[in-house]
Amino acid sequence: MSLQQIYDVEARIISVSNVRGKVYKMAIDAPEIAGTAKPMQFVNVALGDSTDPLLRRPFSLSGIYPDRGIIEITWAVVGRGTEIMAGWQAGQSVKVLGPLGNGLDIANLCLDHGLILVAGGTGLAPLFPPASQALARKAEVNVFYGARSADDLLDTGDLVTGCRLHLATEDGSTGFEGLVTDLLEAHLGVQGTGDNGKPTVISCGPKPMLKQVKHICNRHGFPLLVSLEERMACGYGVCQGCAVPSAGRKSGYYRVCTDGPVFWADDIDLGECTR
Amino acid sequence: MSLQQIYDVEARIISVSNVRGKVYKMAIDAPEIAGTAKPMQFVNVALGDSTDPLLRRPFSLSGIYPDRGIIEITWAVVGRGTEIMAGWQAGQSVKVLGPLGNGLDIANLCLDHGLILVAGGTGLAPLFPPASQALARKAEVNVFYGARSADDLLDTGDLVTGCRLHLATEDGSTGFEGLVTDLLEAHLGVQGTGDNGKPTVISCGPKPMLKQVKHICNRHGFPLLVSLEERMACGYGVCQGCAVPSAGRKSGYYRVCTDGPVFWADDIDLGECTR
Amino acid sequence: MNLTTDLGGLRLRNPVIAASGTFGYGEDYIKAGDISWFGAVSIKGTTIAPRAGNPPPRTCETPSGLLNSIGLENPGAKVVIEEKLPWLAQFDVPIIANISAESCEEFSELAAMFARSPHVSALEVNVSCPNVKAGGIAFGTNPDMCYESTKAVRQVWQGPLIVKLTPNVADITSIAKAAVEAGADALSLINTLVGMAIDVNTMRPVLGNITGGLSGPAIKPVALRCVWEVSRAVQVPVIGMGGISSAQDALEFLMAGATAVAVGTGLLVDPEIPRRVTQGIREYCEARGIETLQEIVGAARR
Amino acid sequence: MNLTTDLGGLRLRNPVIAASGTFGYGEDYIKAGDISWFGAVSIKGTTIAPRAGNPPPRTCETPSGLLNSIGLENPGAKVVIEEKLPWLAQFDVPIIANISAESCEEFSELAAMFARSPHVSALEVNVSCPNVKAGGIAFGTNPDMCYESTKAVRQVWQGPLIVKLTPNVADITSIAKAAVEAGADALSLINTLVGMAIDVNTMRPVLGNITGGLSGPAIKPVALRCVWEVSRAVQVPVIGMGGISSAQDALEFLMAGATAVAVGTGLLVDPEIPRRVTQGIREYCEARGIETLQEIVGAARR
Ligand SMILES: Cc1cc2nc3c(=O)[nH]c(=O)nc-3n(C[C@H](O)[C@H](O)[C@H](O)COP(=O)(O)OP(=O)(O)OC[C@H]3O[C@@H](n4cnc5c(N)ncnc54)[C@H](O)[C@@H]3O)c2cc1C
Ligand SMILES: Cc1cc2nc3c(=O)[nH]c(=O)nc-3n(C[C@H](O)[C@H](O)[C@H](O)COP(=O)(O)OP(=O)(O)OC[C@H]3O[C@@H](n4cnc5c(N)ncnc54)[C@H](O)[C@@H]3O)c2cc1C
Ligand SMILES: Cc1cc2nc3c(=O)[nH]c(=O)nc-3n(C[C@H](O)[C@H](O)[C@H](O)COP(=O)(O)O)c2cc1C
Ligand SMILES: Cc1cc2nc3c(=O)[nH]c(=O)nc-3n(C[C@H](O)[C@H](O)[C@H](O)COP(=O)(O)O)c2cc1C
Ligand code: FES
Ligand code: FES
Repeated sequence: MSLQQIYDVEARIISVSNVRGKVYKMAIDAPEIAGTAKPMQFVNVALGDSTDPLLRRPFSLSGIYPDRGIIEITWAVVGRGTEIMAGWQAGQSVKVLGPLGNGLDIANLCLDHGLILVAGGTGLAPLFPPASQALARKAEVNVFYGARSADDLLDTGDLVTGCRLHLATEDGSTGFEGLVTDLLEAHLGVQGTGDNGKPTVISCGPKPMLKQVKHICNRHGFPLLVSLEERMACGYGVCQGCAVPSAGRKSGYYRVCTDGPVFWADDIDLGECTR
Repeated sequence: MSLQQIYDVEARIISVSNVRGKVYKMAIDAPEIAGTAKPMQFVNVALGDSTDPLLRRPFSLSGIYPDRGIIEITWAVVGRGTEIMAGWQAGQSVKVLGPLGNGLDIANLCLDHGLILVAGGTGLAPLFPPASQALARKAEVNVFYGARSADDLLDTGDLVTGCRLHLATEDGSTGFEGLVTDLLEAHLGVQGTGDNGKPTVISCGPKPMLKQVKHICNRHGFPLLVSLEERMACGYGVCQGCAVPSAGRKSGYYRVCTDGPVFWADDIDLGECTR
Repeated sequence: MNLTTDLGGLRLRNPVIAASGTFGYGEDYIKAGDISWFGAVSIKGTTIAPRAGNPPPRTCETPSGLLNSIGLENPGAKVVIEEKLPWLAQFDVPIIANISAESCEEFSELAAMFARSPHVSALEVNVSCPNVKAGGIAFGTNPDMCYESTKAVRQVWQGPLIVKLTPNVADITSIAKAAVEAGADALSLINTLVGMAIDVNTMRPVLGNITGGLSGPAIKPVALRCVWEVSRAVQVPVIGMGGISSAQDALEFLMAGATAVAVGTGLLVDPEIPRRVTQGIREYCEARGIETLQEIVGAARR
Repeated sequence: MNLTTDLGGLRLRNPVIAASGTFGYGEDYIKAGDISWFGAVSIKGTTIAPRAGNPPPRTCETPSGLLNSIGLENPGAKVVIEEKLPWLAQFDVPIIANISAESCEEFSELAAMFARSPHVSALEVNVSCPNVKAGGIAFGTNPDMCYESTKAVRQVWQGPLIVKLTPNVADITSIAKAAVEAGADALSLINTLVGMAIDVNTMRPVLGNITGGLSGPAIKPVALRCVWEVSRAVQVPVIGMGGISSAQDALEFLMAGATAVAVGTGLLVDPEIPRRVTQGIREYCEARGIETLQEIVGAARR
């Protein structure tokens, strides 16, 4: 017996392309996953038959196309697994487990005062789907996106038109020179915020960035959702490997792979998180 | 300091081709090895960066072309390593250690009464170079070659013209129907052998075939060289993993990778060999 | 072909078990895999009191292996017995309750708690957890302590009693014999090997808990050797585990002397493994005219 | 950058050692690799009488690992001392003589024989070989036996004395302490883990000797943990080994507390490894402004 909600599919790769530098994008023919996935869910990708590397690798869905039965992931090469994936070609088959994680129910979010997305590096990838769903709900979407340099930026052309994009690079090679959180603060300072009219914020990226975003949102009283990464073994909830310390009411740990990856920032203790 | 005789080269693959069925052939640009290798030596081929599979795989040189700096190996897909190799493509680089093993000093062999080569399956591969060297010395070369069926035969077109080829397949799909050793016996029965005029025999193939060849040669008093295979870890003499029981004067074991792979049949105990 | 097997009174439809700690209590597994391919399932190691587990990071990939330092995170026996087991029981797969404790008294109390649940088919006494400070592995490295803890459980539990052993010992047969003497009906082996990893960039141990348990294909040779040694030394059935991810792996364990096998790390990589392993064993046997699993068990020893 | 290191009186130019049993006596290695990249070389385990070794097959690949059951094939101490060492000495790399025996008397006799050779820089007492029936691993699993065998060697050998330990124990620190108490100047760890493999087609163990020693990347996490534990428990330097095949692997061992490292299985796969490891350690240190190896040793413990 099974109460199947997560599919383990042997899927065909439709395309693999090098976005720029070390960043790649892959479209996969996986109708079961595309048909049921929510924004900000992820998949666990098997690397092949060898037992070294052994584990699957988790990647957020940067694109979900239920009509065409296609999902898309976007990744940066950071180690052996992502390197192997960069060598894959259209037509090959790949084992993909998904959709995984809680994902985002955009219908449950208050978007009356707009949505602010704050991303660093590959952290923009999971924000493409919620950006487009929020725009479809006629919300104002501001995207703050930062990276080390222009070479590290994802393809912002994948952001649905209508979003207001604010770019920052640490070396100033594109957009604002500095951290994306500085750009965000500058923007909020100019705009002012008042007592009511608090936009919802969703953020994804490196831990230090998330902490800073949390700090800013706390100050302005904006509700903040963060998407977390943690070393994962199974990705589907059985091993308890992906623990993240809780804050607020629950004591102990949450599992990033099933309780998350999307959390209300107040529910987790970013301070103690590794990475 | 080093007394380098064995080269660990990162070499370019010139071509990989599917001979037939599960049999493949690969030419590699390795001038150091091609320039020094003797017939019936072998190389140890690294499979890649993963540690699973871990060890290199040994393959006899089926072609040695010092002028062009090229070596060639021919293999059958029997497991994971040989499967991986079948997916390799021209232009890729491959780590190859060689030349390994004692090889054959054809100049030291008596070829006055001809040379008989007896091979089974991929066992023909190491016999291409000695066949061509023996013919260059104007010896009469008879090649007895057997396999399960026509699909399992190597490319006998690689045998230098001038050899007399006697084919056997167990299912009769090509040549004599039956074992190559039966064909050999039939041939020797017809030819007769007399007291003098004993050809030298070299054999390579599965253990049961080698045993039968040894039996036949003993009866006719033909000097017999066999090329052995044994599970190898290092292939260059340091681990003592490739032990084969000795017979005759030496007690204990020989190492196939350095004492062999070519042995006088009388020096080794084929009975106790595994495989 | 008959795949049924018997573990000291616990009859299984097929010999593939979900290893403890890689199946949770089934709630999440059931969404990704088909539980009916298991002959039995062993639940996450459970303690009397709830445990939060160790600080992250808790896992680290190694060559063909996985280090984990979960630290027995579990909601405590009461929640497990009242909430988890009744739910899991609906799937009609025998439930093995894996229990962990810091003293013989605790083991006996814990066993008594589970004895009152109608849903437990067997108890698996974990004297081999490398990831908790008190108790855990200590019980499994000393024959006397193994005897005492097994005995403590035996006195309050009448059903099939499995003791799970650690490979981190010089002579696993002496521990196995102690468990059997104290009344174990079957033995599970192996639990993980103690290992660690260091991040050369930060110059710190990777795991929050510093050391962890090594599992996966890397340890298969050690696990097979343990099964080989123990199944010759004792008369009770052995559940073999350690790096199983294919029918061929499982067959190696059965031939070494295991009466059933468990899949741990393999489930993390691929929830479909139990089906593949079970079908593969069947195909292997049918191709060779082997009619019962028992014909294979210990075949390499004959 | 200064790569020199000191192993209880044995000074090494660089910290990378050829592990015993994967370098022979150098004659074959020298044809394929450059011996001058080694800080020292440990010769094949040598016994008083010549040994033919175990029946084949003697090796079997496992996931990221290698099983071997060579069984201490060696020409005996006399031949080694009279023929192998004088030849090997020409390369000016310190020679560590790895010795194996079945009793304390034999250990003492063997040590005395090597003490008379001018070419031995250190003795490595192998109390951890899993592939011989008598002696071997037994000495390494019992603190008292480890003490006695070390003592026996200590009494006849004044030079640097290394004891090589097995991981096949519940508490490696107790064995380590016994060796140090008996006079060991340094410890080598780890030797192989006992393992086995089964061929499902023949239904027989793969190795002629049934069980063998598991080495290679698969055991690296276990080896690192042993180095971590032992280097905290004793004051003498530790030589770390087990699955090292890159500078990163070596750095992990140094940071865990090893003063030098040895490469075994890695040499079988790639004779060039000592150069790669040594150069890689140098690059790592230079990129971080680290000037002596000692700054890294045990860095993960600080
Ligand atoms: C829920 C989730 C969603 C993710 N989505 C994306 C995405 O959309 N695009 C993208 O590029 N990356 C994403 N990641 C990170 C991605 O999974 C890792 O970069 C990848 O697993 C590294 O594999 P590797 O073999 O190349 O690196 P490894 O060689 O395994 O490690 C290289 C480095 O990456 C770190 N790392 C390894 N695994 C993880 C992990 N699971 N989480 C975080 N860091 C890790 C290691 O600590 C190490 O520093 C996501 C991670 C999670 C948990
Ligand atoms: C000196 C020497 C020369 C060789 N020359 C050739 C050649 O020219 N062409 C060719 O096709 N093959 C040759 N072989 C055999 C070849 O090395 C093996 O077929 C190959 O290593 C199998 O690798 P694998 O990963 O595909 O198989 P694995 O998955 O490792 O094993 C598959 C099967 O092959 C057997 N096997 C594995 N390694 C060896 C080995 N070293 N020797 C014998 N059997 C083994 C295993 O027992 C198993 O049954 C030679 C072997 C030796 C020792
Ligand atoms: C993430 C994880 C958690 C585990 N938790 C437990 C546990 O709670 N109780 C237990 O007895 N064994 C536990 N184990 C050990 C496994 O049940 C199994 O004995 C071991 O991992 C070897 O099998 P494998 O290689 O198939 O994983 C755990 C293993 C892993 C990988
Ligand atoms: C083929 C082989 C032979 C070995 N022979 C010996 C030996 O004679 N004496 C010894 O002390 N260790 C011996 N070892 C153990 C190694 O020296 C080393 O301790 C172990 O293999 C772990 O290191 P590695 O993973 O780098 O191989 C041998 C290992 C292998 C693989
Ligand atoms: S990764 Fe296994 S529970 Fe989250
Ligand atoms: S394979 Fe290592 S000595 Fe022959």
